[in-house]
Amino acid sequence: MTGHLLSVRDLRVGFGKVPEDNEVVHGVDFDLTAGETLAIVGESGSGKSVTAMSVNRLIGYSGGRILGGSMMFTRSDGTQVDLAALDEPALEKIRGRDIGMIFQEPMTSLNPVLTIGTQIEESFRLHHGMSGAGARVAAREALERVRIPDAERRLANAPHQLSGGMLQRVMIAIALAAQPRLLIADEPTTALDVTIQAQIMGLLAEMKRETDTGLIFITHDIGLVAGLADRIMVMQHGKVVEQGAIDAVLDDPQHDYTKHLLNAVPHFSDGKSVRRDHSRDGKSGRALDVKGLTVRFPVRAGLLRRARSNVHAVEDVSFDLMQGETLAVVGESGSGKSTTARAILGLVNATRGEITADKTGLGSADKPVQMVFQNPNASLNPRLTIAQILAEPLKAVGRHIDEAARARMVELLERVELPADSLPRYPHEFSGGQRQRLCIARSLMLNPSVLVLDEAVSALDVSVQARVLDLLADLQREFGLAYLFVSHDMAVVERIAHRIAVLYAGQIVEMGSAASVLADPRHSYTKRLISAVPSIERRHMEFAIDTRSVPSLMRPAGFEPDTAPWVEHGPDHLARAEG
Amino acid sequence: MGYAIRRLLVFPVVMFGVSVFVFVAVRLVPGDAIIAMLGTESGLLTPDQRAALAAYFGLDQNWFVQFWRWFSHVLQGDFGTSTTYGKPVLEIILNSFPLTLELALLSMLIALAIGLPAGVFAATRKDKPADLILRIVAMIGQSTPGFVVGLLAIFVLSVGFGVLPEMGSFVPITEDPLRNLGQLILPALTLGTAFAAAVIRISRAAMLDILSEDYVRTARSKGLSDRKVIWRHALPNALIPVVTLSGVEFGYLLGGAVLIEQIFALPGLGRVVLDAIQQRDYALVQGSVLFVAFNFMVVNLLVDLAYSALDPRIRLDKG
Amino acid sequence: MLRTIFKHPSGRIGLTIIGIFVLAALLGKLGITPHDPLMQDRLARLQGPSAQHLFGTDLFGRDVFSRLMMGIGQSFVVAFFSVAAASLFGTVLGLTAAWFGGFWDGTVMRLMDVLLAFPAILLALLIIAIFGPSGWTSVLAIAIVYTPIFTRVVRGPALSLKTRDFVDAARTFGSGRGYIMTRHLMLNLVAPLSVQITLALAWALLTEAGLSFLGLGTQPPYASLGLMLADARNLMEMAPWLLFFPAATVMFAVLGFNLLGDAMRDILDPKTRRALG
Amino acid sequence: ETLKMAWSQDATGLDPHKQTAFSSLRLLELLYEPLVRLDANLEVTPAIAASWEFNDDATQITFHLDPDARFQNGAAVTSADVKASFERILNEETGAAARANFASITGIDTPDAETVVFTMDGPNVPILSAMTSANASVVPAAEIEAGTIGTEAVGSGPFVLAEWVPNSKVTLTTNPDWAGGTVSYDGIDINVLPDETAILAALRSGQVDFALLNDPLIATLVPNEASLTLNKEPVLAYHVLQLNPARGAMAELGVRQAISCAVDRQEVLDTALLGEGRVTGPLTMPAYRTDPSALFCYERDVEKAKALMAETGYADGFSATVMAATGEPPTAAAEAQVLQSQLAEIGIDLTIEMMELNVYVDAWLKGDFDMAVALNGGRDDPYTMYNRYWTKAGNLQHVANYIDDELDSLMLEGRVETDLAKRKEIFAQFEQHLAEASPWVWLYTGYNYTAQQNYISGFAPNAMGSLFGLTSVSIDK
Ligand SMILES: Nc1ncnc2c1ncn2[C@@H]1O[C@H](COP(=O)(O)OP(=O)(O)OP(=O)(O)O)[C@@H](O)[C@H]1O
Ligand SMILES: Nc1ncnc2c1ncn2[C@@H]1O[C@H](COP(=O)(O)OP(=O)(O)OP(=O)(O)O)[C@@H](O)[C@H]1O
Ligand SMILES: [Mg+2]
Ligand SMILES: [Mg+2]
Repeated sequence: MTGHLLSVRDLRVGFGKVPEDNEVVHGVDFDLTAGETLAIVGESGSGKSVTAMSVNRLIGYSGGRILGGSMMFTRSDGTQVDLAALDEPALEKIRGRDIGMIFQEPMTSLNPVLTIGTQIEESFRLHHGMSGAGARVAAREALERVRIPDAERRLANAPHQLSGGMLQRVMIAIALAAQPRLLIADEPTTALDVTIQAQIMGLLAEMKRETDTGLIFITHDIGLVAGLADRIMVMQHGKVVEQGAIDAVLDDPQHDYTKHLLNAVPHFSDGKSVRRDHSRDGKSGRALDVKGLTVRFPVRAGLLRRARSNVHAVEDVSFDLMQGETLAVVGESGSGKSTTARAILGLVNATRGEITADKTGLGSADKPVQMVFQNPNASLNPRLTIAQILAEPLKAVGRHIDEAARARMVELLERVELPADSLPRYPHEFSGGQRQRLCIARSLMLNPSVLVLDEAVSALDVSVQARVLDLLADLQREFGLAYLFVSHDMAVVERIAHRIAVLYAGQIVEMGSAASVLADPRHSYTKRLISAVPSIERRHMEFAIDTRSVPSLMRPAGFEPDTAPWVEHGPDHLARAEG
Repeated sequence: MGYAIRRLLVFPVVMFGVSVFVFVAVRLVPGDAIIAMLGTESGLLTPDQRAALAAYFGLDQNWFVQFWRWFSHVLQGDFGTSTTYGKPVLEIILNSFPLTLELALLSMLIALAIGLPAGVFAATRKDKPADLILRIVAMIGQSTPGFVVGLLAIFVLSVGFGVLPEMGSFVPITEDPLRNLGQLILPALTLGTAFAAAVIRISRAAMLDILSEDYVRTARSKGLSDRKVIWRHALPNALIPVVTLSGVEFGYLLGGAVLIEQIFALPGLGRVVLDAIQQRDYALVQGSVLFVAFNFMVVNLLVDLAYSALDPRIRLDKG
Repeated sequence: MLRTIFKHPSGRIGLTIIGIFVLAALLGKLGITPHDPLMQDRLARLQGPSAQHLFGTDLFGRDVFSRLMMGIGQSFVVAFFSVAAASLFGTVLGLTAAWFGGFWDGTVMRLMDVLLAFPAILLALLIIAIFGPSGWTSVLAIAIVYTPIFTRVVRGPALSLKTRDFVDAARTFGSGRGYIMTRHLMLNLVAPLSVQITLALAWALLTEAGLSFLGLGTQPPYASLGLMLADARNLMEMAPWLLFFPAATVMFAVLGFNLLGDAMRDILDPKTRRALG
Repeated sequence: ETLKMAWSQDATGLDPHKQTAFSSLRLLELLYEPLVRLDANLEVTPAIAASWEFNDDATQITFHLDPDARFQNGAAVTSADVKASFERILNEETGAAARANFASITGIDTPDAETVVFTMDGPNVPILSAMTSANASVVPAAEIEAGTIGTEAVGSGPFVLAEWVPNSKVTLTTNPDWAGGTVSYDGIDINVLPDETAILAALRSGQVDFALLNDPLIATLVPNEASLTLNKEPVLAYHVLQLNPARGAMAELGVRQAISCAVDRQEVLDTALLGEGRVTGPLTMPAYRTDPSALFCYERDVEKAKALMAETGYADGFSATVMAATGEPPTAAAEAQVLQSQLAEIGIDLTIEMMELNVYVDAWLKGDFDMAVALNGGRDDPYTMYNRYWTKAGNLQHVANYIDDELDSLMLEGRVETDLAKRKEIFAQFEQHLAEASPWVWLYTGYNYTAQQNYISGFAPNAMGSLFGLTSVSIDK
């Protein structure tokens, strides 16, 4: 027999009453040795999660059934078992102890009503026979190991009191508590920020070095794979289309789908591939001017619910935007990106600041600024037809839905590459990418001059994302639109932005042309942000574990912060001075 | 804590609303206390006699004066005197409340003791025969009017078996727990089973939802046994909707289960108010409605607090 | 919609039951019954079920089956109208409270608190005592009792709908609030509302029965399910069929609405819809 | 040894002068005593007064009190107490129910502690029967002084109120000092069971020794039980369909008579009360009762009714509403429905309005109805029973809304006549005339029901419904 930790052969999995008729994984083979990391990549729905959950047989609880194949697993005592054939009691002994698992959504993967401590202790009780104080101490040590500050206090917290990044670290602590020999991580960082993602990856890498755990790592982020994996397995439609050593596959993909995947996925290249189709030469007019925008949310507390303090969500933000130009606003979660965008649209009231939009330009004077939201599902009313949805902006400005209006709808639908017969249909009849294009079409109904796009492509599948980005660039050229593009994905930003503004704790800390900022970040925060971005070029990265927490934005009422002065670093490149 | 206090601050507003509401409503009902007392004989009263009685019943002033007279006393903790029974309103209410409270508690206990395990059991056997049978039973239980069940129970017991729970006068539990239980068990069962049916359905549904949650999957991936997953991880979450339901139901029960009290001849709060309305005993109606409303609000508050104890996600301060 | 419900197992049973009852109610309302439900026949008093009188006859020799058809009609009318009124008022109040917030929200919700804190059966009792018992007073009473429940059912989701992206989107175009409230909020409240409505119908049916049972609902000689139960009470031993058939009818009708409500919940709830495939 | 008793309605107050509800009177009769009371045959018998006599022209009545009579606080019942009690009744500020019956009293003298003399403004024989009412009970003068009547119950009756838990139970203990005799057991525990089916159930399971039943439908089930005995006693109260001659078509004598002819009294009785009662004319007291078949249209005659309708111009009938009180009597709804169906035959379209009792009484007192199904109380004397309705000065004339000279003068004649045979004649004439004028359609009288376990014996029922007969009961388990 081989020295493989896990050896999967011809795994077939189906769902439903007659699983044979609904097979979603069609004969998967792979091997994993101890201490090795196998990355499984592939587009959404290709069967990655199903494969992973079949290994520890959790698939049975979501209605799936293993239809065939074997999964030979080597236990710590050297014996081999076929996971596919084990009964439930035997599986309970293997789960956790031998095979640990980390899931994609840290927010929902921990029991909301039990404390963190209880949930970690449970593993120690179960697998190490500990109890009482012993388990508690072990739990604290486990938390410390995943670098959660103030571990003692955190043990008593409920999950909702922790941030997503911390929760994912707790999940890792739980999985590691039993010292499993195989760890399955199903998109452990997809829901998280780049900087936090880097922390999690660092933890996993450290763990791999220390123990001899085999790791199955599922993702659709090729950049991440490059940084972490030893081997890669590409899945499509429930089949393995290609697998091999990481360098071999990335540098010399054989299968068409792998090639497509590597092309489609935006990967970050330190500003080498920014757009160069616009320059601030003074020819184009100014589409939007924001001066000293400040947004504060009162925090009410006490019996009388008086505002004792404010969240300084956006602090003295100024920028301008030319016609035909894309300004990307980047920053980690909570840095105030969305609030800025919403303030410009008047969806939140600005505490201070001036927002001037160009009403004379090419757009109509009605509503020169329009917005596209992050989640296309949420921003289309599911109960209205596409025709009604597209008519809405017109109705709002008091126009009648006449032939001309209808013609414009059809034209715009065509422009965003949707079939013209979409009009009487409902949003749920469209895919995510199509819906986002609908949103874009809707935002163009009033001929705006500025589009604010708040994470407009983040919810989309990578290949779909690429198409929407292309569409946006085309539309920009065609209509001379100005984009305020809010995103936390540096790879996407690199592809669409002309200029970049980096937000940190509500303030712009660096701003300038995309090429300059991405290639030569000057502010320490920008640097940190960029170094955390995985990329295909950055193989076997040393992910640093940085547990600095985001500064709190809560300030006592009446507090006015100082702003550091700007320092010029190039023709179009400013950064805040740092003490 | 701050939340509880803020909620308490709303109490006076709502209580004042209830006061005004009940005060006006009860006076809009045709017929007054004089008619209730003297019946057709009140037609024989001379005007002077009538005026004397009106003064006696406090009906001689306009509504505003009457209201103020009553409400200012209520503020001092004096709910007035029942014109029917000549006793302080509060005394009558506090006399009948233990029964109502006990009945409510007992039927809740029965409902939860039957409903929760059955609901959880059904959820774990989803779509298997046991689940189907439980669901059908629960559906039927929830669809049968309680008073019909009560009538049949009395009939079957007395005709078929010649036994019957002791009816009419009520023995407090402090006096004779066994007799007390004997009196209450049948009505409590009648109320409890219908309620149990609701608990079965809600806990089953909640359990099913929760069993498909990510954190249950996490618990399983830890290697916890099925039993532990269900009782330690899923149940506490499934309790949340059950607590809501029980709170609402308990709140209603504290107002007295009029029909059941009527059928089983229990002198509970429901009948006190019903009779008070029939007797046009304004002070008693007003007092008991205020009392019931107060209880309802307290129970609601407690449920919300229990809620946040059960579910740390719920940040009461948001309300 | 009907077809979707029909595919759901309990929806199918529920819909069938309700269908049969609605048919019976319609026939009863149109006067197409085996016998005249009001026709007294002194020679046929208190007869048990027979071929002539399927469900027997009552104290007045009236045909119980025909009276049940009439009673179903009456009970359903009361249930439908009261729930319709309650859901209408509840929706308007809940929607405006959620939308305008602040003082109006506070006022509406406190008012609803008052109604909720008021013992329900007493509230109904007082209303009926004031306006005199009749089917329409029952409608009013039940509607007032249920309005706060609907208000809450609407306000909660409306509050969260208010912050949904498509509402924000509409605001960025400058859509008016009337438009947003009807188009974006109302339309999306249809699902929770229709579930609540079916369940409330079941409740209203029981409440109507309870009120008539206390002699506070429909007036004789017309029949409603609760009134038939009330009349049967003292004759329970002499003529058990008088109690049995109306009780079974109430049970089945309520069961029908409950099943339907369950099915609607399954169908309209995105969570279970996903599970149903 | 206590008697376990059940009834469906609780008393609603303790002031004997102000309570008129049957449920209250039933209790008060056990606690308080009037000067005289009616026995099982409705003969006036001694209570607090051992004897009495009228003067010759019946303008004065003298009572000699029983020297043994004691209040439950130990004090003797004196003429001063009697005087204070009647003064309280006559005082308008009391709002006493029976004041109207005693309005003719002009003086109360107490020559000694055991003699009371009432002087009336004219001859008044019926006043004696009015004195038998619990509403004319004698209460201690001291309690009147203290203002505690209604909150405490200090009477001279056979039982002492030990505890009253509203809506739940009344506990009575036997009064050892009662002058009227001895009671063979220690007291009565009365439970309030609002649902009469529950009372029956309680009787069956042996929880209750003795029970008061209101609903004939329940009462008829009692004889089916071997261990139970049903006592039924014809009562003076009468079921009646009151027409309101001030309203629409009812103003026409012909219409009223047509209604009377169209009603089949026996059928209403057979259906609504399962035959438990007997058809009656206006006079329900045994001493004055006549054969009802001799009265106008007591044999149903639809043809005649139709003819009468046609004569008065109502050949096509008319519509009207009939009101009835929910549960009071329990058969009211059923009666209304049978009447509705019978009157439909002559084209009268009746709408039934069921009302809560006090709403009904309110409308009734205002005379605000077309027709009303009623159960009106009876008295042992026709004048006391009917003067309120059928005399021109009657204080409920506005409820009856019909009066003619003949009715008025017959009533006044009957009032002063002391000779029984002559009185009977006068009132027979009155009855004939009343039935013919048909302002109301008298239907029938029912029974008072009490049910008891077979081991209970000696209960003497009374046509007024009094439970005073409980004093002679013995329990032999
Ligand atoms: N519980 C389930 N019931 C029915 N079908 C399922 C279930 N879970 C997954 N599937 C189907 O199995 C297929 C593979 O799903 P899987 O979750 O493995 O995809 P994935 O590669 O993990 O995608 P993603 O990147 O979106 O997570 C999909 O077609 C999905 O619809
Ligand atoms: N309505 C509000 N009331 C109070 N605080 C708010 C409100 N909206 C946003 N905030 C706070 O303002 C800060 C900035 O939030 P914002 O949504 O703009 O961040 P973001 O950069 O868009 O983050 P993400 O990447 O997670 O979308 C956060 O701390 C947030 O908690
Ligand atoms: Mg997946
Ligand atoms: Mg955001």
